[in-house]
Amino acid sequence: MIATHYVYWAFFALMLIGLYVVISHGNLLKKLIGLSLFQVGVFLFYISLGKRYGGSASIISEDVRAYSHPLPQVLILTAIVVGVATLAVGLALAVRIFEAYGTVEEDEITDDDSTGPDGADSDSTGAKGTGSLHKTDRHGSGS
Amino acid sequence: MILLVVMVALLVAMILALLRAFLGPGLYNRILAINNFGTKTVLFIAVVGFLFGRPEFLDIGILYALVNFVATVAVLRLTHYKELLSGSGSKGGE
Amino acid sequence: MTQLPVLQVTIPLACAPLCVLVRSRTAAWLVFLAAALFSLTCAALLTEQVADDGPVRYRMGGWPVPAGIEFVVGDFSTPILLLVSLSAAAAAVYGHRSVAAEMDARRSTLLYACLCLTLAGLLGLTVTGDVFNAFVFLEISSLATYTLIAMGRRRRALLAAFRYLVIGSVGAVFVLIGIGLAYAVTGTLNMADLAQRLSDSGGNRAVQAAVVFVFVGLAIKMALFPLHAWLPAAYAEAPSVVSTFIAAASTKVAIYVLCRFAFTVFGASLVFHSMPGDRIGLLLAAVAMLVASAAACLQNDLRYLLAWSSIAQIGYIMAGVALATTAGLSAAYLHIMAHAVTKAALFGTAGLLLIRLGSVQLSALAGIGRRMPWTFAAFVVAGLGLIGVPPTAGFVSKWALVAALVERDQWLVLGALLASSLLAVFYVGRVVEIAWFREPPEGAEPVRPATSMVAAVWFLALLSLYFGIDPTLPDRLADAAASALLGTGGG
Amino acid sequence: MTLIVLDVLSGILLVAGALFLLSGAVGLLRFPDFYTRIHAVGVTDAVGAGLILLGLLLRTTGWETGIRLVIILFFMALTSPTATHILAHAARRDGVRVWRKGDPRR
Amino acid sequence: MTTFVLIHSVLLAILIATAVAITRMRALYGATMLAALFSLVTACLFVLLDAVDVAFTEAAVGVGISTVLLLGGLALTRSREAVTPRRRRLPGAVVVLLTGGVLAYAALDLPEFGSADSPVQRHPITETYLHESQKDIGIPNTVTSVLASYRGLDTLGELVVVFTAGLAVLSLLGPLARPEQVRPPADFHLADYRVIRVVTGTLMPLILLFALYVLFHGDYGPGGGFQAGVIFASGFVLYGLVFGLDKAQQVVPRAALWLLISLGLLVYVGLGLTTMLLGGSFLDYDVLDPDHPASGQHLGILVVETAIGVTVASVMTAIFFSFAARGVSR
Repeated sequence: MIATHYVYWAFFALMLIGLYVVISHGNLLKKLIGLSLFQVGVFLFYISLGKRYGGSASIISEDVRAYSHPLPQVLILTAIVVGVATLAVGLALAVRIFEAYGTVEEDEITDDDSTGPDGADSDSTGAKGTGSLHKTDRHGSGS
Repeated sequence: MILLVVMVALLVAMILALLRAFLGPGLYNRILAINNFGTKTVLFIAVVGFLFGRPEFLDIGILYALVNFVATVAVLRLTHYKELLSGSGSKGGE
Repeated sequence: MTQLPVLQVTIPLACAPLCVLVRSRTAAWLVFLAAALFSLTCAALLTEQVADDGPVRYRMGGWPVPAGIEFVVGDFSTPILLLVSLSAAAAAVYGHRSVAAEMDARRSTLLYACLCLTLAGLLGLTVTGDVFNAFVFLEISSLATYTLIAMGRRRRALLAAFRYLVIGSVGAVFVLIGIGLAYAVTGTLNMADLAQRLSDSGGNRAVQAAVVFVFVGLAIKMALFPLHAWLPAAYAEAPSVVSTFIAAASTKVAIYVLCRFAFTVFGASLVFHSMPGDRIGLLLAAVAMLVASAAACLQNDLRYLLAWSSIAQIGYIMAGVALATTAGLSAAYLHIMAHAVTKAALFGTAGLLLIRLGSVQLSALAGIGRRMPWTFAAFVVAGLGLIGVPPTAGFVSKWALVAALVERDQWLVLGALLASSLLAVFYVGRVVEIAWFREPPEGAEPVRPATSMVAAVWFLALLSLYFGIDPTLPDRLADAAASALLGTGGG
Repeated sequence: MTLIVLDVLSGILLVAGALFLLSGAVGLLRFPDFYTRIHAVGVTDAVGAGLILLGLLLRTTGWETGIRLVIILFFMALTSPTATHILAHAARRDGVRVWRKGDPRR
Repeated sequence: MTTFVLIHSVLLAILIATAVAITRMRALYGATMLAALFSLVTACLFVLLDAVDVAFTEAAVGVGISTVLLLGGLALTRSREAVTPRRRRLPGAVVVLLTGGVLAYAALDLPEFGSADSPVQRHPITETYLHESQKDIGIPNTVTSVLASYRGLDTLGELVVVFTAGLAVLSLLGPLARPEQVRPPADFHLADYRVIRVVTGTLMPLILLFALYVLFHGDYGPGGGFQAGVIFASGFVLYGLVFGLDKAQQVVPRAALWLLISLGLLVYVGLGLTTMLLGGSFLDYDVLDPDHPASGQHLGILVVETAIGVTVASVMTAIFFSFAARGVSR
């Protein structure tokens, strides 16, 4: 069991490590790093489904007898792209959150939100929000 | 057989570089370890191709040689710009 | 005509880059409106076609299935197509003035582009017949939704979007793991092919795990209790037009995908008989109804209140699905449609109030019913629909749900449903009381909201009334959908 | 005959390259500070990688593989010393201290 | 096979050790470095598992773009993580235990790794993809045929995801700062080093050339539009890093980026609609050349790959510029 499945166990361990970071760590950037670890575990799992002992990369050539399966590779190419897209959006959000709250620690942000003016009324932070809007507007109007 | 020996040497060298990356200390030692690991990766890809009889995928090796450089430049540039902005001249990021 | 399924998805998709290129707010809005109306037309034509000739299958690139990807439009997907397109169209009418009031021109074009992408993603998710392709569409709609939520006015919108991004991505990866496990056991990704190959693998533990992963992932996406944590802030902080649209469409599509996986991929016998899908589903549904309705009573912000009530409504729908009977599924479909229309109207009204008042804290709403009578009347009509008072669509669907629960002797769930409805009377009543029976602040003038926005809200509210008085159309759609899901599948 | 010579020659190059790499890696781990480590790695890596790639070059059959190896060799020769150079430079600018005899290892 | 298992196990051990180290490292620059290392190991594994195209992408994405983006994000936020409080650990541990339990349960019935008669290998589509594709499409790299033709819709979806990410970052971080608004370069400038200027100057054309090669060689070897796009973008990233943002933006003006981001996607969808007008179904490249379906497929795949390359390159460049400009304008 272990001998034939050691690969899967390793990938599962990887996914779980990533998942733990996503849930338990409070730093938003660390969460994103954890998310990538989680995803990479899944990617490797898929790729290992297509692997065949003695097989070779699925680029057809005359002197090769057996090929590994191309389909999981195609799926994972797509998934990698989705992963990096998510990472980019998450990072951009984290940067904006840092600008708005001055921190990227989830606990501190939550504290700030419950004690800050935002909880009661949107005015003060609304002004802040519009401030950044104006800034982007200035950049954007010329584009 | 010789290729296998080279492969084992590469893996050992990778593990040593990995330990350095874990131990640090500081950013620079880590960058150095990663840069070194990148070289090993290029060689790994080249050797694995020969080992399993399909050496024609060396394009990946070329790409790694390039990307490794871009990453190193990026690390130096972006970590600096942080220090310039915050004004704290920390010693190697730790 | 044969090309309809693909046009349904690709035209809204192609509209997104157009929105970016046109650079003017009005032009981008027109593009989005055109996309929504086009997809509504497509959906209507497809509904007719499916009702007449049975399921439509479309093979991408002409490749034979399962080597290629196919789109399948059956009775089970047409109600969702109609619903998504309709809410997009309503959001488009509503959005023009709402967006103009809430953000600058350049970001507006991006907002419309993202709305097009969300629309296309949700439609694609509905029609696809390939599990991995479903994952891709799921990610398109999710990523666009995160962006839309982050465009909200307050800084909390950023946090809400980030949380949703992290939780939603974990959910998507769970779905991906589930698909991977099923793929490992069958070697295929096509839904029909999967169903066929899985039919005799009831005892396979990898398949059972696949069911668990897909369902947990989708439960996150549809905010089923206790995986709902992302939803309240996400709906409440998003720009009004966005919450109007996604509150109507996005969780509903996730439930639809869950049904599709449960009934036409894994098979009802595996999910609801070999595995305790029915008991767990009913339990979570009952808890969701109670907890979320109670939480809604405690909210002081109208939009948070509505968002919590959405979580309770997901519980109603889930109860219908978990019964896995024709009556239950039919009730679930009815409630999907009824609640989508109702909740879109409510969020639309909340957006109108927000623009005029700058805040939708309940305390700020005092006397607003007298200052904005037309707007608030729509809120009351939709609110009655939320409670389930006749003659609204909400009543019809809840009645069907009650009947389905009684049929299977689920008295506890029925009790939860009634208790939750009582709580709904309380939280809707509280808003109405504040808005109509409290004195408006000194010197408050009557306010005139934008006509197009009120028109959109009233359209939705009247639709809810119409379906309450004459439920033939939704009944027909829901019955056909339920029997298609429970029948041979056809997926 | 030439085949055997090539084979032996490539074997020697590969083994020598592997030895260089190993010694560099040991240096990376064991040397006391950043500058000594970058010295160990910078020198051995370039030589080791070069030797291994040359060794592989002698084993190639098709020209396509050969040309790729040459390109890798070229890129490595270009980027690797540059990276080492700017790294050491940046470290010195940044005030990473040089290790003297008797200092604790870092 | 023993060789394979040996290398494979060592790499897996390295991978898991790295993952653990990443979770424990609170200095986020260090964690990012380790994440790059993690990605290098992953790529080695992909090569070992015969997924050369994936390794190619991982190289470009994991080591290149992800690292640069993470560093960009870190430069704009805080680089040290707070200690994870004890109360946060429990929920993670519970979820991990539950998930791990289900995964372990699943593993009991998973097919044997690497076996030639697992369901994946036995399914008839294996035959379709590996052999019939040679007749129908005629491209040696089956990954490219599956990607661009059999599952062309997935790839369209992938491109849409990239496009959405581009819109998201641009809407969040604002369109790119104008060159004249950029502050004068700070005292530390990599361009001050003559060596790096010269090397970058030499490398730039080679990188762009290599990107083109990857784009057009994707039919025969690993590579394709996405990888080419990312390589192209990393060329610009390198240029921007060394010579400064303003110079880089002179090379690639913002208006052009907006156009290119949308253009690739429009071309892809447009190709699909064209095939429909010509009487085929969506993305049925056969109809592009009715007499020789295989050459129609070639043409279609080429257009698709180019479209992907254009959008990906411009989105990635725009994302990088957004992050960098945010830092400079602050």
